Amino acid sequence: MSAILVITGVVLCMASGLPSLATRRASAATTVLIVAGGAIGLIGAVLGLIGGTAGLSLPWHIPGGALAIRVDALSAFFAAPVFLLAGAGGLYADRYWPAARMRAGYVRAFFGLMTGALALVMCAANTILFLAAWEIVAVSSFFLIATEHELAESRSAAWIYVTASHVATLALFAIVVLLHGFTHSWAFVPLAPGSGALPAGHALLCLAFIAFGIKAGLMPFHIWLPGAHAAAPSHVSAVMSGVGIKMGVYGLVRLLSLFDAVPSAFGTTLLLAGIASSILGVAFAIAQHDLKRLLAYHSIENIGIIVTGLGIGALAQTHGQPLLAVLGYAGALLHVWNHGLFKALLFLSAGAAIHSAHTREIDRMGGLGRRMPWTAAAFLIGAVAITGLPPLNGFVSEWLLYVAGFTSITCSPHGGPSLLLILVVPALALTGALALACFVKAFGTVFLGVPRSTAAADAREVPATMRAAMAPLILGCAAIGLVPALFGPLLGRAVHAAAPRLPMAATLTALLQPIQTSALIIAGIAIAAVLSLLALTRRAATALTWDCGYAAPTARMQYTASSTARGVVGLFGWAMRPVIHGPRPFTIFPFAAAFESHVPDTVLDRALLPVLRGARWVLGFARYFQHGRMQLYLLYLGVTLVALLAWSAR
Amino acid sequence: MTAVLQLLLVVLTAPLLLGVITRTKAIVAGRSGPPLLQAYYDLGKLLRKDTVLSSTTTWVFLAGPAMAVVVPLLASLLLPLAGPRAPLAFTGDLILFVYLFALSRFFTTVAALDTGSAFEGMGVAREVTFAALAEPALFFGLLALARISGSLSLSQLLTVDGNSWHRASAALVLIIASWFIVLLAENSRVPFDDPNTHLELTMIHEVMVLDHSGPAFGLILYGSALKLFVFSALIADVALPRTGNPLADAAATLGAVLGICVVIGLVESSMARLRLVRVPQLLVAASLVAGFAVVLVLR
Amino acid sequence: MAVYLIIVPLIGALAAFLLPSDRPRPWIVAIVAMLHLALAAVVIANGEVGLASEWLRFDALGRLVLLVVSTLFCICALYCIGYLRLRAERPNRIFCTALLFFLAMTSLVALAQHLTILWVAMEATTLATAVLLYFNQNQRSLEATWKYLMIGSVGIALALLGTLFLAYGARLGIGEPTLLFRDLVKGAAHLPAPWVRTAFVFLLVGYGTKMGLAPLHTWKPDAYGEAPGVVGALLAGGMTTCAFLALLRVYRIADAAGQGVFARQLLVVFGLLSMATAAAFMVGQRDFKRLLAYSSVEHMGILVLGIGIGGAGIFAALLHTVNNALTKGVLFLAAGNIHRAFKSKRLEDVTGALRRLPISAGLFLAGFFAITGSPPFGPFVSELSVLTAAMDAHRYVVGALYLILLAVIFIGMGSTVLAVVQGEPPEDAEGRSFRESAFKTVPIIVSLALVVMMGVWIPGWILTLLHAAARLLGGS
Amino acid sequence: MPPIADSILILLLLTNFFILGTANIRSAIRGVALQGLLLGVLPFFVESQATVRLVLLVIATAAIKGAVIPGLLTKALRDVHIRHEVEPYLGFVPTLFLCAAGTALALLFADHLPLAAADRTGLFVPASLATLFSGFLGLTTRRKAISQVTGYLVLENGVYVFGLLLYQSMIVEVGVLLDLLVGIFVMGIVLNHIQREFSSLDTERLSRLRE
Repeated sequence: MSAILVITGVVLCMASGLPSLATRRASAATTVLIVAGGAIGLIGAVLGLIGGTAGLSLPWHIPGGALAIRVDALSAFFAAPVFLLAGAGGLYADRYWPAARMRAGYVRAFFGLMTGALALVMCAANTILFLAAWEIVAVSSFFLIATEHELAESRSAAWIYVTASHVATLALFAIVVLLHGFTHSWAFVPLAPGSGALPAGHALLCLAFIAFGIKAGLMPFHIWLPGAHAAAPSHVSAVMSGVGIKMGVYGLVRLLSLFDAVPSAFGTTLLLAGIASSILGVAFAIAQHDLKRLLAYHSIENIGIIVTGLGIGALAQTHGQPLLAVLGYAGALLHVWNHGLFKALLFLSAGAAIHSAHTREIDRMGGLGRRMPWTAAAFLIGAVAITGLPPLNGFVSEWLLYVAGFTSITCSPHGGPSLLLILVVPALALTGALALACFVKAFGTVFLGVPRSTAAADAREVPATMRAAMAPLILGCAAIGLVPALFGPLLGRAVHAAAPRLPMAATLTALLQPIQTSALIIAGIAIAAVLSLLALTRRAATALTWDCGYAAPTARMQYTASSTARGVVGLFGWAMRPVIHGPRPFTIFPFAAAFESHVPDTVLDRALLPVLRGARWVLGFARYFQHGRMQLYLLYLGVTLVALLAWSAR
Repeated sequence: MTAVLQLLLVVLTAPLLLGVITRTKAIVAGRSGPPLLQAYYDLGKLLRKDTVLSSTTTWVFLAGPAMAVVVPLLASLLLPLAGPRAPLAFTGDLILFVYLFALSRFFTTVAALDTGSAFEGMGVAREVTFAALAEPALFFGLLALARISGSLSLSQLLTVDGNSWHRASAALVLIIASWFIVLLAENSRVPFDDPNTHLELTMIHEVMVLDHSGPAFGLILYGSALKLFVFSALIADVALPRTGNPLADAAATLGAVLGICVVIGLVESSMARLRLVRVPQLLVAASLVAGFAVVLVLR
Repeated sequence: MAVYLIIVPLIGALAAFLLPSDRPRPWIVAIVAMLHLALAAVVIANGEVGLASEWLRFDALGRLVLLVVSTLFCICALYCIGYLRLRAERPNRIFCTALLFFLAMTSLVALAQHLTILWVAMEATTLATAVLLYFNQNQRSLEATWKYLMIGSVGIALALLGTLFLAYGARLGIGEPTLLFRDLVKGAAHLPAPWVRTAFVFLLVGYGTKMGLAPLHTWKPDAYGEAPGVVGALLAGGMTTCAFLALLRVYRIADAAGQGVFARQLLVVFGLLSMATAAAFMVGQRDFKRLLAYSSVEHMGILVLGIGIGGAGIFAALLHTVNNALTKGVLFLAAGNIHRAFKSKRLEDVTGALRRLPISAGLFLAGFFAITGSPPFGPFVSELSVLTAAMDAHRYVVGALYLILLAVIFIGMGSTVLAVVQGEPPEDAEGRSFRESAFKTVPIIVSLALVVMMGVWIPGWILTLLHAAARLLGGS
Repeated sequence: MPPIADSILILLLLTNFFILGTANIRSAIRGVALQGLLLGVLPFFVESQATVRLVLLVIATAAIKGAVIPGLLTKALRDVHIRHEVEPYLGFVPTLFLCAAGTALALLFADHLPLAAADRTGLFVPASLATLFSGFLGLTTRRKAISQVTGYLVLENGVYVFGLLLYQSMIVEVGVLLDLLVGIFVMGIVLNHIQREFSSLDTERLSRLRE
């Protein structure tokens, strides 16, 4: 049953763009199709998560291929948010990218294709189908990023994305083929015990780290992510960032589930990479002044948190600490859902703000909260959630990881992996605090204060459908945050599917119960307090901002986002290397001076691109080979002939 | 029962702490100083006044003061102030404890930005940056305590009995030291900040409340008093041995908290505020001290 | 029946030559092409073996190549109608005649069971294509033609010597100097090793030159760069396929004669070398037609690499032969349209093709993703199969190099292709004159549809044909 | 195998040197023509009794290789009235040395190819390889397009020499000859066009297409 529903959802999503391609007037049909597809698929996924595993297989005339899908707890767990976001994004796009706008059909078609294929990736049981769906997602995302390919920025973003993603795909080719070498089957079959120790197993894990790391945007493979998410239309960014990069996580989890135990070096690598990209991701995020780039870097941070959880799980499993492993996997998987929800919410609300203020520059917005209160509220909820604050969902998953970190120090002998796992706690603490700084800055500068540009000044609230698209996401954030115990069993099933050899994780629900209680208390009291204070000051007089007695404050006097970020950027200068233009005024009566600073992506702009340019320069020498003189060409012929004759005469 | 006792203790005695500190400073400076209960008078006056709001603000502006009061109260319910077990104790509550304060920080800073004032923006920038440095210190301390007590609930974590003092006295001293620094930073005391002046450009926390007035401002003052109480109580719990009796424990806690306030007073009167660039260094030092405690207990 | 596959095009060529006016000629070509395709379909459908003679008969390999060439030619012929209407100022008598002659000769290659017939047919295709290359009749195309003619003739001469060596070996081993494919394979065990090895080297270099394996590929960029897109398609999809068939026949003999290991070593080396060379020249390529030429070099490399891996690799290589031919058709024809519309093939002048001619540029982009092995296109399957074969044969280093080179090639090719299709078109008025008429686009779309079919649902009978051909070569 | 055949083959080798050594294109063409005649008469001394096939083959070869093709070339040369210097990239002396080295290599390589009892003493294989090699030299070291064609002819002759070992399958030979004829014909046409377009046969002009 669930399999049929899921595949129906996939087909509906994939086909949803066709009406719009046919005629502009049919865009409503597209919206209906994709929302329906999302709903049906979501039901299917939830059924798959509650009920047992279901499968569906059709023949496929490709060597090794079979149109086989299998909806087990893990697939369902990953597919559910895909369908939810597909529906929400499709609804949002209906007004955000209206049929009258340029390339509307194009955007709708590729959006449907991407979301459908994405769900297919999560459910494919045949590795070649997995590979095909994977690549379809990659290519259609490329087209979506390149929607406005007249802009050089979009072009380069799309180009970097497609290159990185193709490298990942080729690594995935190797993974699939190696798996086939292990199991002599094109399905996801558990490997023989001890495969992790074999050389081929090592190769498999290294390739997995590269392929899935690139796709997930894990540091240092994140190079494609900020540009891509900034250039794509907002609802596309929401899906790409909310669930698209989870493809990599899914692949990683799926692969880990095939091993009985991975070398602890692999777990360590995951842990350290995760920690690095969570801290650096948020640090880079603070330094951005493009709202969507900022959110993109937060995706890197959250992927870091998720991968940290997986690292805990893998390490603990290898070293026989089931409780730790369960906590790690549970935290990671729950954060997959949470990040999907609040990051999509943030991108959609940010998209609405950009839609109304006609800019992505944070420092050109401001005061939108008074003009578009709903959007502001949505962004605020997303911000509280992503910062991991109680009583919303972000807190629950991070709490699980914290508990894992603390458990490792309380109940583990001297030495061992525990020493590494301890790092999780301070890392999460730093990440959380920085994320808070970042979103205080973002929310404050975009939605509070006074408008910094005329466009922001006459911004209007977005249409109802766009707001309606955010509602389910808000509900999700609130639900997981307030009644986490309800989701304990589902999470348990997913964890069991991810690590079949672990004892079934029944402890989760009991563990989450007190969180639920306190979350409800906090929410209740906090809301009551705020409301009563509002009631108290309903008839309060209003005046100018006092500002230490300065009578005529202007928008330009507000504290900018960049200056808010300056402190943290200074602390992380060793990694970020901010670029500062503009002279510093120095005389007593300083001349008019312009000051501008930005932070390039260290890995991409300072390491990778120079290397590539060098390689290209070297390859340039090969051109002398093709010199234009036919005599030389014939000489190559002769030389080849003589050489081969010599070889043959051996 | 203990819950009520605990709440009463916190709610009623919190403002007294401010009085104790000012009185200590006055005595050291050789003045008579304001009465001990001055804070109560101020609060009463502010609550009777009415509010003026900046025309740029939204509801977010008022969420700040509300949170500033709600959060310390909730946090206090996680601490075993009276009796062996806190009202809301559970496995892993220590994380909730820290994140509650993050919650209040989020809303107070956002509220400050709501005014669009340059000063308050500056205060926000500093607040969030320094908090990021203070939080690891808190967590390192908790890690070490978790290792010592073998539990993830503040109620067991903080009731340090004699033999663990015997076992890990050095670590515990380090933790207390580093947490005391965090306390000073979080409650905007000298040497990080100066609670007496609101007009200094080098303000951190205090500058964010410039635009609040009337009851809202009163709530902020009260909230900071509560916060001071909770942090002091946290340290006091580490230091104090426990008798099983709620009343006795409550009394002991109060005594210890007041003692800590005296120490704060002495610190404030003995040193000046640090230059802003030095503040991060001190906080990192606090984190390192706590981290060293972790290393000690892992050894 | 099968003999008509050669006779019909020859008659058509004659007709086209005698016809006085230019206008109807393209139609003759198209009609003959469709007739030829129909014939081929019939021949393949009822598994006809060909003439009574031993010299000309169809085996599975021949059928496969015939199918590929005939389909591709039909597509190109239909495209020609639109193309030659566009180039109405040029006389097309010689061009059309040569086209049909080319078709006849390629069919002969597919049919030939005698190495000399094979050789003569190959030489004939060389001459025919030389004429086709010179269609534009300017200095550049003349230079390209000259280089192609000389290099090709030298190569084919070496192939002839190799053939004679085989014959001599047969005379030593079997008794009479037969060049019949069947006899050679049957008596292969008796052929003296030195002669077989030497012969294989000469034939490899000879037919390798026609295929365009590095470092024998030097004529390719010039020829493909200067020829009309349709000729490029026929060369890259048709002639190279024929040359590959010739090479396969020779490989079969060498394998049967116990020189398989030696042969496969050479093939692997040539394959990787070709891919590497192509990669080196694709990175930063400023001319998108030369880019396609190097892409053709790369895929010839993949073909021989597959054979060199052996086992499942042979099936993969044959599958890739089909995919490569069809995809090259898409790429070259679409590139031809873009070239015509912008009157240039340099990146300096060609940008924003998607804006000016959406269909052709879209097809060009699709062709790019297809040829670099993205689903749902055919090459995805075949390129993955080649990798699988390499890994299953435990040739891990080969597999790794293969993947790395594919990555480099994707980067090199992508930067140029995207620069062509994306962005704003230049502001010159001329070039807007170009219209994407049905004849100029529909054939390409058909070809792309076939490529998709090969990637989504390979018809059963094609699979069986492929398997039969692979078994013929000692593969699986 | 009678010694005459061997001596003819030696003559062939000598013509290679002559063709590579001469500074005048016209005499180079003459050399090619001479080679064609030699190849034409060679079968008489290989085959014991003369059959019709043999005669036909001899006539065809001698006619095409010895008369027609050189005629075509001379005509082409006359049409494109150019100076008759060969203008090599590589000097004559080094070329000759290379040619000698090639011949030696050919002899060496031919040793490891087993021969049928009949041809045991034959110089066929080395002669053919050596001629092939000198053909290559002609192609790679000459500047003028037309002298490259002569180089190509020498190369073809090298192939043909070996072909004579298998004169039984004469149909092959004829096919080959015709093919060659057409090839040269096309080359002649192209030469003509080149002359018209570039008003020179200097291949330096023909190196515009490059990376």
